[in-house]
Amino acid sequence: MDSALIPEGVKRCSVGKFLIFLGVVGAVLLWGVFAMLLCWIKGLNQTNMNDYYGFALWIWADLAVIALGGGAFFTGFLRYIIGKDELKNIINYAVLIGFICYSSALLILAIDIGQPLRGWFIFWHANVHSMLTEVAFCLSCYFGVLTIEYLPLILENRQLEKVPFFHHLSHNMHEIMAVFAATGAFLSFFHQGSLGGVSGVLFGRPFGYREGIFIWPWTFFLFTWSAAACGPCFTILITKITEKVTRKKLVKDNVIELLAKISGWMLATYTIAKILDTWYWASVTAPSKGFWVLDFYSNNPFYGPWILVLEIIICGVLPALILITESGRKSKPALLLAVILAAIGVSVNRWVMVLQVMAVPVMPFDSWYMYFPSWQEIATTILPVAYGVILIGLSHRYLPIFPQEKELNPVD
Amino acid sequence: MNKQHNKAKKFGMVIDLDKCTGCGACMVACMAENNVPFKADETNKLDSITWLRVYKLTNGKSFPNADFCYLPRPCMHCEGSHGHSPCVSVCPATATDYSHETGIVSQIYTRCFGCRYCMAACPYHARYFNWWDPVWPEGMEKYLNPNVSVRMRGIVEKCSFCYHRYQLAMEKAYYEGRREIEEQEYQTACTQACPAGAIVFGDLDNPEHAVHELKKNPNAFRLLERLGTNPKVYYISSREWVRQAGDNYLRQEGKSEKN
Amino acid sequence: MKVSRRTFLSIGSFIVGGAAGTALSPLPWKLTDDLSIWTQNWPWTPMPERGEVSYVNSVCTLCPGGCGISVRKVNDRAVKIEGMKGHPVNDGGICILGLSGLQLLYGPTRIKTPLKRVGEKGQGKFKKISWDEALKEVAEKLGTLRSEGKSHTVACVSGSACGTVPQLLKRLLTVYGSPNFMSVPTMQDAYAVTLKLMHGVDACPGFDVENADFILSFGSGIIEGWGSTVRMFKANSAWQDKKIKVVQIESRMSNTAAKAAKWIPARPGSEGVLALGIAYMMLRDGLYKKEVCDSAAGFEDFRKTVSENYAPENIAAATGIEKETIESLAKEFAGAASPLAICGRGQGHTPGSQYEFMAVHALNALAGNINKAGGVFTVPDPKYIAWAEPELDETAQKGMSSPRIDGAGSETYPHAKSLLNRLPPAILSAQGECPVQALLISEANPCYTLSDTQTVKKAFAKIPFVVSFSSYMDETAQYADIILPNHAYLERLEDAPAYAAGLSKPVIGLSKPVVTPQFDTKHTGDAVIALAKALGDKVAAAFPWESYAACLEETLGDKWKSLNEKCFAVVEESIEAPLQFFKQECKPVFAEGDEKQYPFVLMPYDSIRLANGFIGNTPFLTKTVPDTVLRKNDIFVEINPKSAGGDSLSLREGSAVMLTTPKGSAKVRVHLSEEIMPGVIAIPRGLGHTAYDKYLAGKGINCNELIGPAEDSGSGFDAVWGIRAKLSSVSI
Amino acid sequence: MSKPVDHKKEVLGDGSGGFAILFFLLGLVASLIVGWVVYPKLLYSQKNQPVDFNHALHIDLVDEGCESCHFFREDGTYSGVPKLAQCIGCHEEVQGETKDEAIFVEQYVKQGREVPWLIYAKQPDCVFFSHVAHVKAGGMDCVTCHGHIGESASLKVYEENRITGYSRDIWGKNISGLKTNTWDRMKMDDCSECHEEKGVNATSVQTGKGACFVCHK
Repeated sequence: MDSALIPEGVKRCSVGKFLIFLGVVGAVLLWGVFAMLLCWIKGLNQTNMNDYYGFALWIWADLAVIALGGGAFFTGFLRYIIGKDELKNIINYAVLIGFICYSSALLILAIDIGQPLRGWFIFWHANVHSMLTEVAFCLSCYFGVLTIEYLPLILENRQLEKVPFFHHLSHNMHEIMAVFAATGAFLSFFHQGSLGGVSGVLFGRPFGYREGIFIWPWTFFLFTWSAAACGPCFTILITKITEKVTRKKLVKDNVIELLAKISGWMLATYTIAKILDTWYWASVTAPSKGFWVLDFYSNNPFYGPWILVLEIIICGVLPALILITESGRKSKPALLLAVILAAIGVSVNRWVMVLQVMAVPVMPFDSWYMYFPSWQEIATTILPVAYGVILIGLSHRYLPIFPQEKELNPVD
Repeated sequence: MNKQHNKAKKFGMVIDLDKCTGCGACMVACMAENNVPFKADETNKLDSITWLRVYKLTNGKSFPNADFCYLPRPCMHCEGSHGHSPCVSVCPATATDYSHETGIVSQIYTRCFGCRYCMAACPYHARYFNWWDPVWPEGMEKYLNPNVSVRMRGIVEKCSFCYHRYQLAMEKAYYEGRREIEEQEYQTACTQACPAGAIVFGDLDNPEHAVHELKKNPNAFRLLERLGTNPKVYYISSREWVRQAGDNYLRQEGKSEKN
Repeated sequence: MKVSRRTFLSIGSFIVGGAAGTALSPLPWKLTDDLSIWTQNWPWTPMPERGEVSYVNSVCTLCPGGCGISVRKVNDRAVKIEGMKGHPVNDGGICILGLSGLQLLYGPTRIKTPLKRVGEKGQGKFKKISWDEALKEVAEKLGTLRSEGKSHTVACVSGSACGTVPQLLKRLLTVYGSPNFMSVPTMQDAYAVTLKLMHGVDACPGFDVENADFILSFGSGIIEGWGSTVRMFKANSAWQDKKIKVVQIESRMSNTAAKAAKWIPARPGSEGVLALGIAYMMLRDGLYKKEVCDSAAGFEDFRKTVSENYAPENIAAATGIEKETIESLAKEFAGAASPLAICGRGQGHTPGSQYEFMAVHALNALAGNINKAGGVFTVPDPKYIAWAEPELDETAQKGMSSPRIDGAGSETYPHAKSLLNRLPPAILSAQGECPVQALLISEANPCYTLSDTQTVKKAFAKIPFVVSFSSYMDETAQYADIILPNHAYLERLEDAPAYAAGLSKPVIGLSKPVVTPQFDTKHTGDAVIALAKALGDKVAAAFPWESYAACLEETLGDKWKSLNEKCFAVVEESIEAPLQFFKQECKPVFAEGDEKQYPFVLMPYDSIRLANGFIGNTPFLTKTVPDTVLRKNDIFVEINPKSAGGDSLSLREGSAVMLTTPKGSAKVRVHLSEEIMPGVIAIPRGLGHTAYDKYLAGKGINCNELIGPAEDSGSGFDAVWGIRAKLSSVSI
Repeated sequence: MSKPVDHKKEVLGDGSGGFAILFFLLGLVASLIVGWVVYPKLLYSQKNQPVDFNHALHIDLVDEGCESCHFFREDGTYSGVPKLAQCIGCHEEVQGETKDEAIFVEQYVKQGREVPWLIYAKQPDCVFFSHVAHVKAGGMDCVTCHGHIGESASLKVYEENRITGYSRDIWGKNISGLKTNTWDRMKMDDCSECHEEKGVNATSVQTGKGACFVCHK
């Protein structure tokens, strides 16, 4: 029925099957939309957020997807600026994942702020001193870049491509993609960094506060670094999942391994930097404010300091070691484990640097409170996941996302 | 250019914790003056708006050596360094600001779009988010004070040192051909109400104001001074453990830094 | 195919053109701006009207403290209550309840029109009726009872006995023919009996706290609302400045105890014993004012009794206080120039045992500080209400000669003027017809404030005709048959004599209307006059005034003008008070219940953030209640961690437990606290309302339901201060 | 169906381009009309004042100009639109023969009802505008912000923004938001323009301009 839209030379599941898939994920999406509307109409009292968890699940999801979407800018950077040509076989997917992640981030932000209709104040009445202003500008601009990067992919649809205007547009955009990739990399450096700066500049919150270089706290660089390291891991992870779901090999191993190797070294260096940062913070910054490092964790009744072990050792050192060793990269289960851990690691880092910064008591007579998100928060957090799955489904079905698919899966 | 400027002032508070009885009159005076809303259930203190909150500090000892002390916590109106208080510089929409004229950290409710970054920045939990629409039982909205805007849901609010009272005092001064006001012309609602006379308010830089001397009391301290927030609310306590409880200290610092 | 493609392109171009044109028009930009402005002015977020500001001075009547208030108005709305500067009682200060008074004035608990009961008693179902109907119905009922010769079965409960409105009610009862005028007892009544017995005078106590230089407080909540709240707060601050020592004797560390220079956690209920223990030391070491005491009547008897029974070793077990502590207390107390011993637990809303009051007063007597600066003054009862003696007809004379239902003034209870606590048992124990056929209630909420509230409610349900004058839908109003709502306190003109607040120089205040009445209410004074006129004849003749306002103006006479201007007049009257030591026949009051079955002693405590009398807590006050006291609807019982880990119990912070006393049980949560004596547990007064609104009703439990009355053998007052209790685990 | 490719070329190559441009222009013009003409009409509702008022007539009869009726109270606050009490002195009985005068006296003065005037210059609730600071301390005249309303013989129609509830005078008559006179608009930008120029309390740490609390509450 929709065969005219499907790229030539590849095989897709039946329309019925695809519609069932869309229906199931669409139902989840609608559930999320319902929760979103509740939050917009009734206000944020629909959540379990409070004055001690003003930054909660959503902002965590926001920072996490932005970090995980970092694969787009870094892969683009490697492909177009450094000239790792093999990566052209995965760049499309990296861009799509990035697009999904960034549009989700913007959507979550639109739900998370108390006055969505005033959201544009951040641009119109911008305070240049605020890290969040920097985030907003770079994030929006980079989303624009991602849209521009994603657009030619859409235009490559078999039917759209027939329109000469679109065909030429798509072709010309491909030609100048390096410019956009460079812009994207530049913007990403700043917004990933300024997201790190969000907690790093809070000198009233010794848990998050970091000293730094010029106006940037160290978390500025650590966030960019970790996004560059873990974003591609997430791209690999999603590629692997897509291959599993479609029961097809979509990207050749050498491409994956190259990306994994680069990520591995990024992750390794990042982890070293993170350890140094943690050490300096624990031994110099925090004590100067009167805190022994375990003070920050001791009152947490749930996970205590174990979260530090999880983030740095299990989800930092371990995946880095797997990815920088050739045998680790070549072993499929090890690679999968490594990219999963890396994705978890960067998410845990964002959790710590967002929720905990606000929840750790600073006044000696204040307390740690626990928080569990309401169903509305969970639903609205799952909403972008459902939306991402649908967009991937549609894109995979109708767009030539994987250039190697035809070669790897010859149709009889 | 400068002729239109009013003299720079630095309003601040000195709260005598030896006198404070923890009665909560300051909290209610503040709520009544500033149109702070209330819900049917306000027992969840994590979403209960109290611009001025009275904390109960305990010395951690067991009966009969236990002791406690109340500590009223308004907004500290941190000066940080050169007015860069923790919250002011982080607001992306310039909804909160620090004025060198008064030293007051302002919050403009109609500008705020509710990102809550300032709340994350404030270590004193002095900022409150309006999770709910403010609702008064029918008829009760009659007591609302027109000098203070009622806050809509979805934005952050906090203690303003009753800034509207400064505005009104200045209006009177202008009417009478003055550009300056006397100490008594501008007092916050909590200061005025405190039945124990524990709160003193004025210009910290003005030697004629009581707070100028009081803040030099050897028993005076500020909350979390070590963070560099440079708050403008001072506390006085003759009890050492109370003064110690105002900041964080490492064990080896021997709790002797402030006596 | 051809057409559809063209259509597609055309529509596409149209849309693109439209988008471009829209972007070039003000529409999207102005709309974006306007939508954000809409969020800044949401129609459902109230926007108070601006206007001209004015101030009205008045007197707060939410408690007997007599503070001057200055109410800020914008146009005709009252927007803020502040303390009146220069007022002799509070000089600009104001308490937490007074500050939130506008929530009472404009609050949802106001009764807006006269009401007539339609449901069962206590159910709170009423219908609106007119004032004419309501007054007529009450007058007819009273008229019928009177004509049936049952005038003495009509009773009246008033929040206070002081002031023109209570006196008008009393006058109505008198000319109608009933002796049963009752007021809600407080520590002032126990003090009045003490002064009567030890000085032979009808007087109120006046504590010269401003000039005292050593304060020995037997559980008085100096900064919890005892006496005139703001005045005590100011005194406390002045003591801090002057380094004057306060010693607080109390088994739980109240705010007062925490602020005091010394906290002595004595066993609960042993305060009187400890006072006499200190007296023992003073007598033994000759530390008392011999020139005052030696000549006083009964002194030798007193000395003998104390010397025989109150040596430190005799009382150590009862009080839990060591000899050295008692000795040094006695030395410090006697050594001070103007020491002052005070009692009356917490806010002093309950009378307490005569034994304790007299023991504490004896300390003041021994220190020679009666009617001395810094001591206790005997302040004569107010005399400004001097109406002509009413003429009683035969029915009235007959009615007035019948015995009082509560037994006050009888041989058994010669000293008490009224014993409200004895009313419920009198009703419930009567055979046949209810001894109270009609009850008038003004400014009182006995169905909440009296001990063993369930029994009180049962008694009230038995009274055939209850008339409430309450401005608010409180628990007692719910038991009324007719409600004649009074103007709220900021709507009415009334005298506010502050005699019951321990002021050394009492103040007569004039409470002035700040706003016009918001609803269809009527001043109780006017309602009483209207009822009297409707009853006719000599009853009507005793009320010659055309309105309450006229009555008040006439009553205040030459004071009227200055009161109207200043809102207060300071009374400088004193009374001779010869000292006599009354032989201690009174007994301490013990906590009810078997020690084995009930291992704990449960004590209610007063908190300044919880109004626990006739006035229900305001939403603002409830908002300030800490989450270690109330969480959602659960109340917390304070318990020392040492007691919490008993054999069968292993209580943690927040555990749910069943709190059981001989009077009842309730589910509560645990708050572990080092600020309470092991073996003692405590819950606050002022919660557990069933009436009022959603901001108050259903929150926590009313401790009065768990506590039974304990009649004092000396006075007949309810002197209960606690009850034995047990905690048992429950599943949540 | 035999030559679909040719069809495509034909359609795209010839007629379609012209159609596309035509419809593009149609869309452009239509939306411009909607945005510039229809939208403002829909956005503002028109309300007449309850009673007309002749400023020009009154200004000749009073001694102290605008402040005769729009005066300062002793606490420095500004009384704004006069209350009935100020009018009663002269208008206890009907003066003159206009219909509005009759309505004013009969429906308002005699019944003791305040006139629900619609206030053109009403600032939103979040604004603390101090008249005394501008007029007494700043020495400004009324015209700068209010224009020549004092010389008008009749009150103009009050236009209310249906979304915001604001008077149209805040945004200004011109829907584009452009102005020529100081009194054409009363938005925050207009206040800050003058404040910046004069350097009024430029004490904000964030902006270096006037601090927020100078004009907001």
